[in-house]
Amino acid sequence: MQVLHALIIALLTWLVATACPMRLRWSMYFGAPLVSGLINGLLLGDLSYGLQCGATVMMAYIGLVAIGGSLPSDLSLAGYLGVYMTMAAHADPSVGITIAVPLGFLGILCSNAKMALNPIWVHRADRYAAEGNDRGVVAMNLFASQIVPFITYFIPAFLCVLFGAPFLEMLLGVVPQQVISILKLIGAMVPALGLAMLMNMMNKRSTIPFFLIGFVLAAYLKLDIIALAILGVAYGILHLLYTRKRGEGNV
Amino acid sequence: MQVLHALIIALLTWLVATACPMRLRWSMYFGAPLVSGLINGLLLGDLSYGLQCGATVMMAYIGLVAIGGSLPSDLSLAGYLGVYMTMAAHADPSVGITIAVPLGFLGILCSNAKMALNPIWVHRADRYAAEGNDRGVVAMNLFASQIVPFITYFIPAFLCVLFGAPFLEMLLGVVPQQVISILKLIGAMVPALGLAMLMNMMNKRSTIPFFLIGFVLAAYLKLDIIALAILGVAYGILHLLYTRKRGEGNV
Amino acid sequence: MQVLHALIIALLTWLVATACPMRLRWSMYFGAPLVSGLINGLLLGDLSYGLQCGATVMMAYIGLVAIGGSLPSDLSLAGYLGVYMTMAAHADPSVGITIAVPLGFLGILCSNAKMALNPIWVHRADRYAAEGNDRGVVAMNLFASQIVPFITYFIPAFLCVLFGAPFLEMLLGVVPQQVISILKLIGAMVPALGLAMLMNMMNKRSTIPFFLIGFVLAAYLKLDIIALAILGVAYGILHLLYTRKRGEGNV
Amino acid sequence: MSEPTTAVETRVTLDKKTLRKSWWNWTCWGQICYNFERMMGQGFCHSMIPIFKKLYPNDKEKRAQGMTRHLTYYNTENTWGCLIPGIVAAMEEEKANGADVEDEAISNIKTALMGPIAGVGDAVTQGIVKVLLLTIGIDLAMKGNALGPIFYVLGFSAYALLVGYTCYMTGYKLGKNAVVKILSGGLIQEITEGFGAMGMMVLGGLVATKIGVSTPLSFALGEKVTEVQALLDQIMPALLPLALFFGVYALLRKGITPMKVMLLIFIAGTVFSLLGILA
Amino acid sequence: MSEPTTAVETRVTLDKKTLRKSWWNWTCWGQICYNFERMMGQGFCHSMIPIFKKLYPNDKEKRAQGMTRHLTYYNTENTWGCLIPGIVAAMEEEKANGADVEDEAISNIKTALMGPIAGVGDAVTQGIVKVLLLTIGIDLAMKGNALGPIFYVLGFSAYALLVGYTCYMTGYKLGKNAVVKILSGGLIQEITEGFGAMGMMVLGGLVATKIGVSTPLSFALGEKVTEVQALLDQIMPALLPLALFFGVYALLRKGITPMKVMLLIFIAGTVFSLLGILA
Amino acid sequence: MSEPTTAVETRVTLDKKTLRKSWWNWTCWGQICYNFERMMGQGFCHSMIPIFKKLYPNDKEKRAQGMTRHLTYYNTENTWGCLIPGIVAAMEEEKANGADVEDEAISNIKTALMGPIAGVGDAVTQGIVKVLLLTIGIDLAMKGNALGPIFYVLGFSAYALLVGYTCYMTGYKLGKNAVVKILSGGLIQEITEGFGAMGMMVLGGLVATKIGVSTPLSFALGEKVTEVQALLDQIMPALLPLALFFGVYALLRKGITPMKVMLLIFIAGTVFSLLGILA
Ligand SMILES: OC[C@H]1O[C@H](O)[C@@H](O)[C@@H](O)[C@@H]1O
Ligand SMILES: OC[C@H]1O[C@H](O)[C@@H](O)[C@@H](O)[C@@H]1O
Ligand SMILES: OC[C@H]1O[C@H](O)[C@@H](O)[C@@H](O)[C@@H]1O
Repeated sequence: MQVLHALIIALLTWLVATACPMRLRWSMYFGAPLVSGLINGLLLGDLSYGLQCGATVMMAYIGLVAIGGSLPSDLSLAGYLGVYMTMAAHADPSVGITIAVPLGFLGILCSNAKMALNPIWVHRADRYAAEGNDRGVVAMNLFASQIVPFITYFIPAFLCVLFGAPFLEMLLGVVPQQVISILKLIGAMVPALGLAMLMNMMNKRSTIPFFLIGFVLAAYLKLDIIALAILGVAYGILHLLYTRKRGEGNV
Repeated sequence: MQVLHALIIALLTWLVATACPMRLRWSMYFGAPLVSGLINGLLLGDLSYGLQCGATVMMAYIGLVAIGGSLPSDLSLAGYLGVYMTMAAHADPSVGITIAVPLGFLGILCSNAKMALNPIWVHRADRYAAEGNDRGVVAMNLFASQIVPFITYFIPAFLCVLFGAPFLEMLLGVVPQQVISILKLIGAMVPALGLAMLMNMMNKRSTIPFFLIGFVLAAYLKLDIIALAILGVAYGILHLLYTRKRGEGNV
Repeated sequence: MQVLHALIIALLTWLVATACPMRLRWSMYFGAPLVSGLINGLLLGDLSYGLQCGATVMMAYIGLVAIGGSLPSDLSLAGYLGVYMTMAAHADPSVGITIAVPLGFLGILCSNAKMALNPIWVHRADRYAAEGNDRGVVAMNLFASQIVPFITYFIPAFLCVLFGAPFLEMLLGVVPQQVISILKLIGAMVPALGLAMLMNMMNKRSTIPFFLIGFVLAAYLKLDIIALAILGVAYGILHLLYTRKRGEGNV
Repeated sequence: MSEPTTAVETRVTLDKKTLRKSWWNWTCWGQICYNFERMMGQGFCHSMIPIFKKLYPNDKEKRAQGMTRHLTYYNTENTWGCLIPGIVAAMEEEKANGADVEDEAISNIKTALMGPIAGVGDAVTQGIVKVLLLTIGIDLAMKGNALGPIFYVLGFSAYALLVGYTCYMTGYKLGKNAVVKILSGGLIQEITEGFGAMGMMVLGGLVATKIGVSTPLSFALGEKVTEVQALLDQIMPALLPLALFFGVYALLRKGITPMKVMLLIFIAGTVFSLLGILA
Repeated sequence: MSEPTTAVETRVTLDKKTLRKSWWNWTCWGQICYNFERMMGQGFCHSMIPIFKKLYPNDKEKRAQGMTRHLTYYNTENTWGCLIPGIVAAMEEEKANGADVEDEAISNIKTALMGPIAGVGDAVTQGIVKVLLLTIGIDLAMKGNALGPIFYVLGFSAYALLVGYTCYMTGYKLGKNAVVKILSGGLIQEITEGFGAMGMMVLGGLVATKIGVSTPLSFALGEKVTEVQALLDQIMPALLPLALFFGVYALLRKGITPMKVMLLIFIAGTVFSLLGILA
Repeated sequence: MSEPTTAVETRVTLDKKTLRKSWWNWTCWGQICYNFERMMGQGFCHSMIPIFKKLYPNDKEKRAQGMTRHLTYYNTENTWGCLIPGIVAAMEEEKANGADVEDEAISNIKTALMGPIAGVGDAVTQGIVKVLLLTIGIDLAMKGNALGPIFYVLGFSAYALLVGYTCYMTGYKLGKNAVVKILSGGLIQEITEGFGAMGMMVLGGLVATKIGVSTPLSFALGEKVTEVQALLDQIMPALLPLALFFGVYALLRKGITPMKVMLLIFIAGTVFSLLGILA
């Protein structure tokens, strides 16, 4: 029974982190703790407790954004494994965050390992493509890509669930508090990379002023994303109108 | 004496609501409670009490706007009749609002009856115009247009003043509290029509972005109309400058 | 010894107010109380007390801007003489402001006397220039220009330090409180001249809208100068982009 | 132009008196027969009657055509809106004197200008001037000073008369000088763009503040009660007013008449109020 | 064009089924081999494979060229980003049918659009839709309602599928109709300008709020303790995040790979954390 | 151009030393004879003297003309303003070498640039750099650290010297390369538009915050006391400063000299202070 549970959680952690169809993955990923609360609640036979735990941990991540592939924290580990560990310890839902958050930071390592090693398969795919071997390309994309994540996500999650709190404590014990602080700082810094990559990709110099306007509106006047998006639509249309070539006539 | 008073108030209510010259009407309308305080104060021989009542009720309506012909509340009834009824009851000025406000909401019915029935005279005017009969057109505009408002404004106001609080109570008694709540909600919804008609009339697609900007500035940053008007002038000039045809040269 | 001290302070007051190289002058001027705290601290042998006094008075002037030659308050007198008088009286640093501020207002008179009388030398320079006499032009610029300031800055500062508090009191006694209030008001009004001169110099009508935008952002939304400068860069670039001639192509 | 002699003979010019009469009609009776179908259309026509009497003293047919031309849908702010009858007067004068001013051009001007000018005018007249004058008037009245209401009524009237008269006459001059420009579209284009931007900005602000709809709904599961309005506010302030506004706007765009929309609002208001969904 | 008869004979059109397969590949496997070197490049290539099979059923060489063409660096938001493979599919179709579509034009479109669409898409998908759905989901779950997570997962999936599918097909149509326009640069220009402005605006806001770096430094001289972070906040809110952002951006501009920048962040994070300079 | 051989013979180029001397004169003595009539005009002339000595070593007449040319009204921010004498130096060099640089062109450049650069420069130098350095300096001094004032003076001087020198030399290069462009108006136009927009924005902010005028008036009728300033604030924050600003601006526009305006301010300040109307 415990093995089955371990299998389910480990599979979810791994699949949602990297393997399952992108679209499903996204909802299951950005809402990982919430979903985990439901699933673990069902598996452990205490649905209401599960939902509580899941919702509570979820709140800490409601504003998380993954931009340009930069994760400030790994939600899959934090969600699926974190919420399970909380419930296994019969801890108060509010304690869930203290368990999930360090796991999320450790997850940054797993995610980056994948991002760093996957180019191996890309280079193979280059070769297959040159040969016109589309099956090879697909195989690299779908299967080879899962080797690293399986090791970094599935295995630890499986062992944690199987051997329970002692194993997790051992795992976290190996990792001193200082490392968690470091990973937390890295998690706070990492979005800068994603955002900078995005900026780098928007290579029109003429739109840089809007970056400054958005920054001031958010930093000084505390406008949120919805307000910025509305203003963005407005300014975007005007920008288009003002920079479009005269010849085409006015709207 | 009471008849005279009833006549004066009923006339004012009616004339200011629809009949008297537009320019005078506007000041007498938007400031109805204030003006009513003065007049009723003089008629009832307690000027200071009248001014108090008028000013107090006025404050509730200081931000009222009538846009695209949409009235959130009828100020003529609320002001001229409402303030009178308050004073007749020797009520505290602060009570005035509780009397005036439901009258204002009932007034929405009077105003809309006029708006709905007046097309009758417009169609007659069409006929007279086609015949080149300008007197006919003028007659429709000036006199025919007053038939409905006379019935909906003059008569109830006259009776209310003449028969006093009991009559008003009867009138309001006929109308259950629920109806007042409904009319209050309608009064809150109605400006949407006026504003939408205005938007519909400003048929340049190129200025829609400014709507969004204005909305965000008012809804999120709580800028008031004066600030928006200043920014509007600024953005308006820039918009003109940026969209004007090149050939004409820069300012 | 006291004479030496008087000489140093009076020289500083005068030189920083008008005579010494502009660049040095600027730092010594805008930071006058701070610098004065250091120098008087050293001269009077109580460095820490001096720094306290200087820093405390400085805080009152941290936002002072001198634009278009308009001084809301004369920092040289307020700083060099003001801080000295405070320390000579062994007063609490917080008292320093009450001594410095009226001196600063009186200084408006000294500064304006210079501004008003210097044209004498400019007209002489006109003549020398017409004759090709560059030494004459330089002499007017460097030396003649110092006659008035020497009288209005050096002499009173020297006497105040030499004869101490009684003299200052006499000086301020001659000037009734009312005059200080008047000068304070003038000091508050004078920046309007500098700003208006600036506006007058930026004589492009097409940029006036930005004035309105800046005003609303600062007056209503309390944005500070840094935020305005960032937005200014953004809007400035966009303005350039939108008004530049089409022919030159887009950025 | 090519035959100046004959042209001069027959040229009719609008004199100050006629213009004043036209303005006066507008400023007094422009909105007296206000209605859902044509709004101020009849009032506009009324203001043009003195113009036509002057331009076509002996031509009933032309007068009839003119009146019919101006009985169409029209609505704008009353004060600043005086600009429009002023411009139109000039155009009618040109037309009467043989210039090639098509009916469509005249109606285009009215349609193009009435919206933006209403936007700007409402903001200034109702949003600023009225509020300022009322603030002072209330302040005085509160202190028992009878000058409060008097000051307000006189002040507001003075504003309306002065601005209105000036706008009418300015409009007329503009129309006279620029009739060619106007016809070519340049000026209307500019005015509607500039005024339009300003009007729209203010309109956005009015939508955010002057539609007072909110929901009293709340739901409780267990002990915790959640106010739906609070949830909505978290998403966006003034979300319901914005939604209502765009709903009504969509109806108008679809060609539903204002009259019918008003009816719908009455029905919806009744239903939602009874169901306790809106307040 | 000059030889329509032969052209018609050999013309291959992408049918709905092929397009759906391509979209499906993208929407399922676009990010599965995500990596620092090419990001979603391999996924993009995967999504083009059905297209090439259809266009060049018997020409392995062309298929090989096509796949290689799309194994390049690519990254965008997944939902709204479906627009791009849609447009590219149309361009590949034209190319296969002999139109003069250079490899560069295709790659230009991808490069031009991926940035702005990511900016806009991230803002809408992660910043707005996700947050709204989560808010409701959490609210329900908190009250013990199992529909909370289910509602969230279904809602978000529905959003992603609907928007994604629509964008892909819209992109394809756009590409078909406007292929000439696109090639001439007009449309890309407009889309990147407009979307770019919006994306940049949101990006500025994200920099201000989503980079959570601050300094725990403080210094005490005498009794008074000064927090350095408070000093920085006085200068400008979010100063450190802005500085970090521009630092990283400068590195990328210099051509340092994202992989190396990530490494640098790990090193810098470790050092600054241990020294107690940042937190 | 047509006779290069002779031209080469007589060509005078400004060497680094001369440019440095000119910059130094400006940066030291530009504002020493500051006055209401010409502001920094005499200082500007002083900075040009080394240039003329170099360009016209033997032509007193030309030197006289040059000096007279630069004794006109001039005022700008001192640091970033170094750009202008740099540009002018390049133009004078061209003129001395026979290029067709009219006196007017030179004076136009000065007039066009001095305003916008003052706006931007004042914001950066006095609004940002000075405040930042002072904040740190005060902080240190408060704690008894003598480095506070020293740090401030050195820091600010370094800023002024570095930025000023760079701007002068950049201006010179710009002038050399772009003299044709500048003369044709394109570049000045652009710079003044861009800088102008930024400067105006900051100017608006300064008007709202740096003119400290308010009214102490209040009136009591009965028991309630109303502060007039509170009423004004309700209408608009910073209303009096704005009114004062536009009043002064109107006077300047009418051609009243700054000197006279200053006198008026003294008189008005005295009167309003005594009457208790302003404070
Ligand atoms: O920023 C664009 C895009 O980058 C990566 O692909 C991921 O982080 C996505 O979540 C994001 O939408
Ligand atoms: O909105 C324009 C205009 O519409 C109607 O005519 C009335 O409500 C006026 O008060 C308003 O100015
Ligand atoms: O405003 C430009 C400039 O004007 C004057 O020269 C002085 O007040 C300077 O401080 C200021 O930089």
